[in-house]
Amino acid sequence: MSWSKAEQARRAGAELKDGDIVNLGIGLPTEVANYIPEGISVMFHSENGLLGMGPFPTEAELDPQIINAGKQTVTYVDGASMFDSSLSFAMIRGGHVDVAILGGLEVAQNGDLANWMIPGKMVTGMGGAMDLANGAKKTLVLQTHVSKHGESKLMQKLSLPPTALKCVNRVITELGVFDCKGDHFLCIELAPGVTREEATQHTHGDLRFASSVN
Amino acid sequence: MSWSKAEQARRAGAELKDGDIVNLGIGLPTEVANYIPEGISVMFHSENGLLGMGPFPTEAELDPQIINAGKQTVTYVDGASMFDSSLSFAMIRGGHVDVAILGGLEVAQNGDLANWMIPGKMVTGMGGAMDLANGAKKTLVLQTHVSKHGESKLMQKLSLPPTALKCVNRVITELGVFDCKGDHFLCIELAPGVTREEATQHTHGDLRFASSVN
Amino acid sequence: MKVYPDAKKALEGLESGMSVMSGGFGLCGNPEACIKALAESDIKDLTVISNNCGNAGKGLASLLQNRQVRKVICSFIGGNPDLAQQYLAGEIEVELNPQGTLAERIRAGGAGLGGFFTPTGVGTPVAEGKESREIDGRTYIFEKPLKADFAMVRAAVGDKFGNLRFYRTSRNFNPIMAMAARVTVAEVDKLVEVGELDPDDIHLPGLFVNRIFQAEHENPIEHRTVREA
Amino acid sequence: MKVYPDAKKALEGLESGMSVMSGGFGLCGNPEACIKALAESDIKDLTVISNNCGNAGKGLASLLQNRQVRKVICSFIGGNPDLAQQYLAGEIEVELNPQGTLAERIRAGGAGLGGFFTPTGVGTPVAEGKESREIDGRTYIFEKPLKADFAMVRAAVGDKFGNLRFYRTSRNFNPIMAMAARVTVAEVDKLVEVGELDPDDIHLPGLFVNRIFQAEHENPIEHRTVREA
Repeated sequence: MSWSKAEQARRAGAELKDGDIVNLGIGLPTEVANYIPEGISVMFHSENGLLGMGPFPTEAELDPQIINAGKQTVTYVDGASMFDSSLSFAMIRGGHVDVAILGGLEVAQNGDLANWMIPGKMVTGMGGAMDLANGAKKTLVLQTHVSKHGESKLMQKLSLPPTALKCVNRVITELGVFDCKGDHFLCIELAPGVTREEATQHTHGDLRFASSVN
Repeated sequence: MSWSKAEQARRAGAELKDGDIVNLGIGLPTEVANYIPEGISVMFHSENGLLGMGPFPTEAELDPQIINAGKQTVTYVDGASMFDSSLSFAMIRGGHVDVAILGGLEVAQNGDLANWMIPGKMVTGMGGAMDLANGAKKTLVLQTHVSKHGESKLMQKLSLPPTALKCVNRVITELGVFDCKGDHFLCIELAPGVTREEATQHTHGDLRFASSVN
Repeated sequence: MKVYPDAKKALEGLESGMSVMSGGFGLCGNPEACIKALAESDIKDLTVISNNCGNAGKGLASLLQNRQVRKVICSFIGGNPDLAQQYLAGEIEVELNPQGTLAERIRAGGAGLGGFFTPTGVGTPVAEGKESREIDGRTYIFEKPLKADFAMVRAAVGDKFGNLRFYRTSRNFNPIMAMAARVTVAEVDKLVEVGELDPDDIHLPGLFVNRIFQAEHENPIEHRTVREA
Repeated sequence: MKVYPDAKKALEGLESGMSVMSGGFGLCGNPEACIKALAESDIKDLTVISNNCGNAGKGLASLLQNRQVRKVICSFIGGNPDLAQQYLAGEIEVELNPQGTLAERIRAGGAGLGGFFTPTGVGTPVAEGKESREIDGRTYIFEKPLKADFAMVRAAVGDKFGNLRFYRTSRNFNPIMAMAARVTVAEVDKLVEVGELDPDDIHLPGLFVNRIFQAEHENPIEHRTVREA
């Protein structure tokens, strides 16, 4: 047993606090918007220049000039604002975004993140990922624990080119929740049915467990 | 004979071209706004955050929240815009202001300008003067040719702390119009009744005369 | 949750020895209610970052009169007898910045930059002790970012999320200072509900504002210049 | 005098080998008329500065298909088969910048700065060959300003002095690019008389715009995502 993508997204949503300014990366992180806990209100920042991103539009609401950083058509909520790219990244770099939830290719136990390129494969560019990973007050990574080839993506040291150093606070995988503690990962929660042994076996870095973890 | 203050201001106004963005310093330069040649339209920039400054308001128009950099109440013209201080100085530093007309204490023949402090006297601060002198595409100085004590203010080298180096293109004094040419001043015009000898006598720097000057 | 009843409550946590940015140019666009609340407090040893530090006894000059200010970082100190007197007597530290450098340092602080190179001040006393560098044939000096513990800003309209809209030349340093402080307090002529401002009409997005309250403003005039009708 | 009849006339002076900034994010807020006019010209060897360089054959991708582009400075090249193909074949030079660094370099170019230190890219391939410096306990890398011969930007409303107002997320890189070019050309959905825009409603003051014209815009959608009503 392990978490589904939806359960991973829901678990990430539980990390958010009322009033947080949140930036969601492309892919699975985008799904977190569907799992904001009851009673919590957050504002979504999209780095193309929108604070207060809402859900996808209905056909009637569709406006080609309201998009998110994934170039999807979106809406905006009450209190939203639009601004230029330099102000948008001033927000990010200046520490005004509370939480960035990003996808990952690899995370190292010291918080280094790789999520923008695989040498030898086609490069897509880093877009806003380096600014976000560096700038957000708290960086969460949502990714799979192991690659398709069965190799761990929670590393002692990165094997891929980094996006940013010592930036990741917490990784949420299908196996559980792992904090980057410098010289080890600390597992603070395991998905139902996942054992300590299983998590350890699939983690390349040093893994310790909080006493609260079964 | 020499130019009055008003004639100096009028002569400075004749330097302006249609469409110019113009910043006027405090004091005599402010008067230039009253001497824009017929058929010429310029936009006045005020570094506190106003492009398109108009004349002083009537009593009915008076608005305490519309001021110029001299903190005088002003109006704005059609096409005016208001903005924050960082954008205002991005305009200045980035070379988007065509002409700055500033007051001067001393100008050197290489274009160095001193207009913000006299050591030993009370310092008022440089305000926007250093940015303006450096950033405007063309810097004109309006000042008296000699001090109250009869000392020349058109110098070989500055004696006062500089505002900016090699920034002044042209100085307009009560005696005439003088370009900063590096190793000399070039007089391109003398006020009516002023002789070459008189100008030379009152100029501390090396002074040459354009052939067109009587 | 960001809405506060008044300046005194909104400034809670501001203590002696802290740094405070205060918006405004001369007496235009000043956070008058915050300044008044500070002047009525026993907070002292402040580092004040503001383009001016009051004028003719008004604005931040009230803090000077109360001897609440240890240091001023500004661009212009003319027309301020309180500051002149304390400065000449060596009772207050004054750091003069070119106005554009002051604005850019504040923006850099808010934008998370480590500093920048500017041509302004090259060859002047401002350049003393600073790194000088030639870049693409022009000389620049290095300037560091400015941040503060608190920023006190003033806007015309604000909503309860903190989105602000400024009026005319009251904008000046207010938006950038709001970006550069640990705690930003905004006082607005009119506080409206979230959603009342169109997203394209917001001058400063609300994520930069931590606390907001409505206040009446005197809008004093420094130089009242008028022409015949 | 700033008003031009169409894109072709407004781009006069843009020649082969020059650098061109082009606003827009993906296909949103692109200067569509200018791009079309360029694509119909025989101008080539361009250095294009844009967050993306077209997508899925649209936008700036038309210039790629015509082989008019020598170099691209951008932050993202995904979803652009024309660029991918020419890049992998070594036929085009691509300089990738973190998006925030790209934006800040452009702003620095427009603001007359010599460069800045940013924490973004430290320890990554982006930092290679760049000065690294520790400032107040944090590591930064030095980035230089970006300027261009021409900027092509698109706005919703513009007046004849060049004052611009953008609509929603079509704003993106447009205002800062308008600041950073020798010649800035703005195409607007609606051209109005000077004085029709309130001074507080102007997103980009007109002194940054050299030429302006009205154009119809297609506003293509890259990813059409909708929900049930």
